[in-house]
Amino acid sequence: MHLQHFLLFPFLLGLLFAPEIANACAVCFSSSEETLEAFYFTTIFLTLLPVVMLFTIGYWLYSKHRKT
Amino acid sequence: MTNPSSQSVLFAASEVSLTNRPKRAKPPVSSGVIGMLIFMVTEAMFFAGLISAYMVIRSGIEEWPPWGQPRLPVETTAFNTLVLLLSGLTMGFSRNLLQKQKFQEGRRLLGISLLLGTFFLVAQGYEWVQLLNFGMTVSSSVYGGLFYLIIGAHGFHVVGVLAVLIHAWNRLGASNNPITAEGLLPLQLLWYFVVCVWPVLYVLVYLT
Amino acid sequence: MIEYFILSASSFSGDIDNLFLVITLIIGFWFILVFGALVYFTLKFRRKDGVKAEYITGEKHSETKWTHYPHYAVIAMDVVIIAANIIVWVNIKQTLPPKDNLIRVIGQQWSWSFVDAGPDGVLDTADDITTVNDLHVKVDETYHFELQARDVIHNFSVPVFRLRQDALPGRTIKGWFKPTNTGSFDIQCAEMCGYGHGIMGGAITVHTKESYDETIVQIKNGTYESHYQKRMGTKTPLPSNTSHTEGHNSFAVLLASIF
Amino acid sequence: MSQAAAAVETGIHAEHHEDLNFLHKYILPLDHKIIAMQYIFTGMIMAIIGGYFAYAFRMQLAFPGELVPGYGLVGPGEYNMLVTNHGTIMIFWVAMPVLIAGFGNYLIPLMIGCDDMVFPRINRLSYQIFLVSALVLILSFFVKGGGFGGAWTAYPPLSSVAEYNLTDWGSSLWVLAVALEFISFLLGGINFVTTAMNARAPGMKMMDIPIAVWFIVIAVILFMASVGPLIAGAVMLFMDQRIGTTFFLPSGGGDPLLWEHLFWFFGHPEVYVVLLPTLGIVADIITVFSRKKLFGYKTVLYTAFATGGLSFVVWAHHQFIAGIDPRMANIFVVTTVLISIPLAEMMFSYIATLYGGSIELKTPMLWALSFLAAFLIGGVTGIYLGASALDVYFHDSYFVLAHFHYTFFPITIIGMFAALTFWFPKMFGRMMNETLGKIHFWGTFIPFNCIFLPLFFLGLAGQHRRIYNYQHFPDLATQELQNIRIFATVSLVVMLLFQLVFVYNFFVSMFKGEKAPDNPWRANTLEWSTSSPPPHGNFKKLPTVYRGAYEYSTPGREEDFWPQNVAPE
Repeated sequence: MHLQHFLLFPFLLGLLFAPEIANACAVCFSSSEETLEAFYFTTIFLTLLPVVMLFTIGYWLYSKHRKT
Repeated sequence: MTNPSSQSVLFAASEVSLTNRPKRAKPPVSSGVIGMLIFMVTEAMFFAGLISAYMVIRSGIEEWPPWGQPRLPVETTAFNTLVLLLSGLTMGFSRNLLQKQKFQEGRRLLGISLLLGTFFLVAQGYEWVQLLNFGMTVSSSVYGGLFYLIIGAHGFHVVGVLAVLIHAWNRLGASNNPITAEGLLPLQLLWYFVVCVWPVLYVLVYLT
Repeated sequence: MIEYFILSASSFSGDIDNLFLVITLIIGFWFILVFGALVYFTLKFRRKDGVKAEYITGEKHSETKWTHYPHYAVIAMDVVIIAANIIVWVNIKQTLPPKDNLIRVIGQQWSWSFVDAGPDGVLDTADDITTVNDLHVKVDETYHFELQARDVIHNFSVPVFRLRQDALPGRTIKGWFKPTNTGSFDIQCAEMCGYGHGIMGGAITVHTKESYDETIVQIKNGTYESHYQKRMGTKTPLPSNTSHTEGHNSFAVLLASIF
Repeated sequence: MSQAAAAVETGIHAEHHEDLNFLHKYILPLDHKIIAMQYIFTGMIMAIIGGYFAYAFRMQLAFPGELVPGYGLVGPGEYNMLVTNHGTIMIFWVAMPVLIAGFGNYLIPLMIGCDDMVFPRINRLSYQIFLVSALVLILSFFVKGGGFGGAWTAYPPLSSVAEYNLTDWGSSLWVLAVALEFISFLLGGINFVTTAMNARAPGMKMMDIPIAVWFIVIAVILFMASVGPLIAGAVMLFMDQRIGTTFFLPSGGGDPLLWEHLFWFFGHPEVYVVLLPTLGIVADIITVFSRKKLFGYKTVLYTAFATGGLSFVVWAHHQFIAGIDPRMANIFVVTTVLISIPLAEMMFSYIATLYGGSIELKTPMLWALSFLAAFLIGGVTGIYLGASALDVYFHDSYFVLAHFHYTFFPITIIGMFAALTFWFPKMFGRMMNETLGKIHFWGTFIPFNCIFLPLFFLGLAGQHRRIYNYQHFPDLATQELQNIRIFATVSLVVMLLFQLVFVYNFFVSMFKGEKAPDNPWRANTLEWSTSSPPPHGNFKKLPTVYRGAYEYSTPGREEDFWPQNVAPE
């Protein structure tokens, strides 16, 4: 797994920020900057929320089970 | 390997009296709580979906609230928010008392928090009536639609949880087969959820 | 590999075909390996009387390597695929080469409208040329398009260009293409858009400079014959059922007659 | 649900193992096995409807404009309605109820050794809501304007505005049916998770749970965590349709992209929701019939966790060309391609399980192996579509269609047949006919490949989906491509005809088959330790578990299996 993180990370960084124009982008040009940000935010929010919740509950149950 | 109990074709007909019920160790977390937790994940995602919808639609509109639409009553709802939070608090105290076997006091405190919840509901309903009088309806603008959708979804949860809790409140005092503190916990969890979601919605819909 | 099935006629279609080839080689290797192992094990380890199966837990280190080494190999191949893909993707969707011409593509239920900005390169001026279901472009020139939809979501799709892009109502989406082969090709709507989704076609004709000018003159003086109609006429298409109006023999009627 | 939750804590549900009349036994049951049968039979009836729809529109594609025998004329609107509802039915009313609700209900209590689900009343309610949702969906075909025809993804504004979709009530009932169906599975899902957590037989540790139970539980958790946004979206869509809001209508300030986000946030995990149960069932079947311990139990389990976790972060790959930010698409390419890693490792484990085994090719094993083979094709072609640049060409083409049929057909149909043939003796106390089972297997598997392999080539040739007649696209209206379409359709008809063999085998075996012993396959898991079929309450004496579920061919033992509940000497 370490190898893979090591290789992918620069990739991600480079691709996220390097290209100046994103042309086939519905949310970039014909609507406001705020819409773009809202889409970014909600995407990240919806993506991470269940993972965080399930991990928390899973860890809590696991620790409860270990105690008994 | 023969099987005496399978007389019926479709499903076994013989009924076995389970005198030897499972002697399992008591699970560390009760089934009700686990079930409620997983249900609350779904509920949280439901509200996350509504919040996302609100943010995306909101970001696409320059003037908020749109022209000709009333502003929302921030102050009265702030008071209402406090009432709801208080009811969450009394709910917590009532659980403490119930766990210490003080059923009468616990039941009374639970009743108080239910009254506070009902007050919240009635106040919200009054606010809706006023907003409707000002001409803000579901279809008057996407602003009205979002308001009634999100606040209505929360109100719907409040109604549902209140109804179940009132039933449980009755059962607490019942002479036969009364509900226990452990049995009440999942319902209380759902109430905490409803209480905790409200400030988020309040900040989102009323303040920003 | 795609080019054996359909012409490759734009500047980036070759990239997509090559990407397809790269991925095919990589996953073809895995597919043959894994499928071969599946078939071989199934045939080799058939049940024989008196022979007991081996007891392998798959949890010792000497055994887990049999899944771990392929696993690392998969990761390495994945990195290759991701890298190759992103190079092509950035070229197609994230960069915008300088334009020679500008067009506007509008999808509506159930036809395409095309507005060519004309010589001045500005839309909504007097020299715009508007056509319906017929797009005329010049070969080897870069076209920028502004994609719009009037009512529902459509998808502007030109298979020979390897180009597909959703058109969203209320928004304008920019993109580009550069035709490299002359000829007349299909335009499709590749997103479900309602009752007439199946008839929402069009024709894109890639011209040489001369025939383009000729066509524009024809469009302007009204003697123009739609290439889309012509294409539909010359090919011997499948038997049609558009002449029938909707369902006098429909499902609901059929079932209603049963009950 | 909360009342029943409270009831369990107070011990109310202890008294339900009595003699019951027909109504309470089969119509309003609390027994998880009967509820499972209800789900499975309802799912199979819906599968017949879905298959009938597929037959109708495939015939239209092969012979456009001609009357389809047994259906009539397929017009453009009806074609849309058929493809839309074929997709909806097959995913929501066949794959979900049969694999998760049906086999989940049947297997979880039996495999973990308890007498019933933790919340039997919720379980019953869940099926009842499911039945209502199925009826609402069927009703939507018969209202004015016909059934909904805006594709199973239901992108607005097409799905939200009656003037655009021309099926006013059809689309509303469709949304309503889908939402009801979700609520039904929510209730069922609560049961599955709590039962597996809290009702395991004494001695059964986490790592002794059969993979099938684990995977169904993981699938349910995925479902529960992803369905919320879509329920929110469905409510909004319904409001748009019926009370005039404009959440998804750009002219009213709404945003059609929003629905795509909410829908695909659920839509992609949904793929893994239906995939995981079948993978679990297949794991159990291949270990039994190769008499081998599952290769790397923990590895398989962890890869399932990884798949589940990753499935939340790949959903935007359905929208690569839908107008999301192309820079964001790159991130989703990475996550999408990464999800191949745990699945590949799981596949390696399954195939390694076969190594050194003593493989008996009984019908369930044939289904399980064919699942692995077919799903392999579906899996590797998914890599193409995870690559955004290729999605530019393949989006909404027959390549996509062939790909997801190569995943969903093995998952749903092959997985269903594998599970049915494997657990049939336990369910009905009779054995199925082996010869007929094999005829049915080959008569399904070969035509299945003949249907969908050619569609990959149609996709490569640029054919796009949901078109009732390709005459408007001259590049696609050639005789060569038409021959491929005809070939696929003929294969479909052949496959559907072979299903009659199954129906015959199923019902004849159910009533007249050879009596099944308790443990006909000599398997280890707990459900085989009780009688066939199990009585109400499942076990006469509650089992105690001493070991994991996959102790086959353990060295130093006479027999090549070692049931979980047999005490060590």
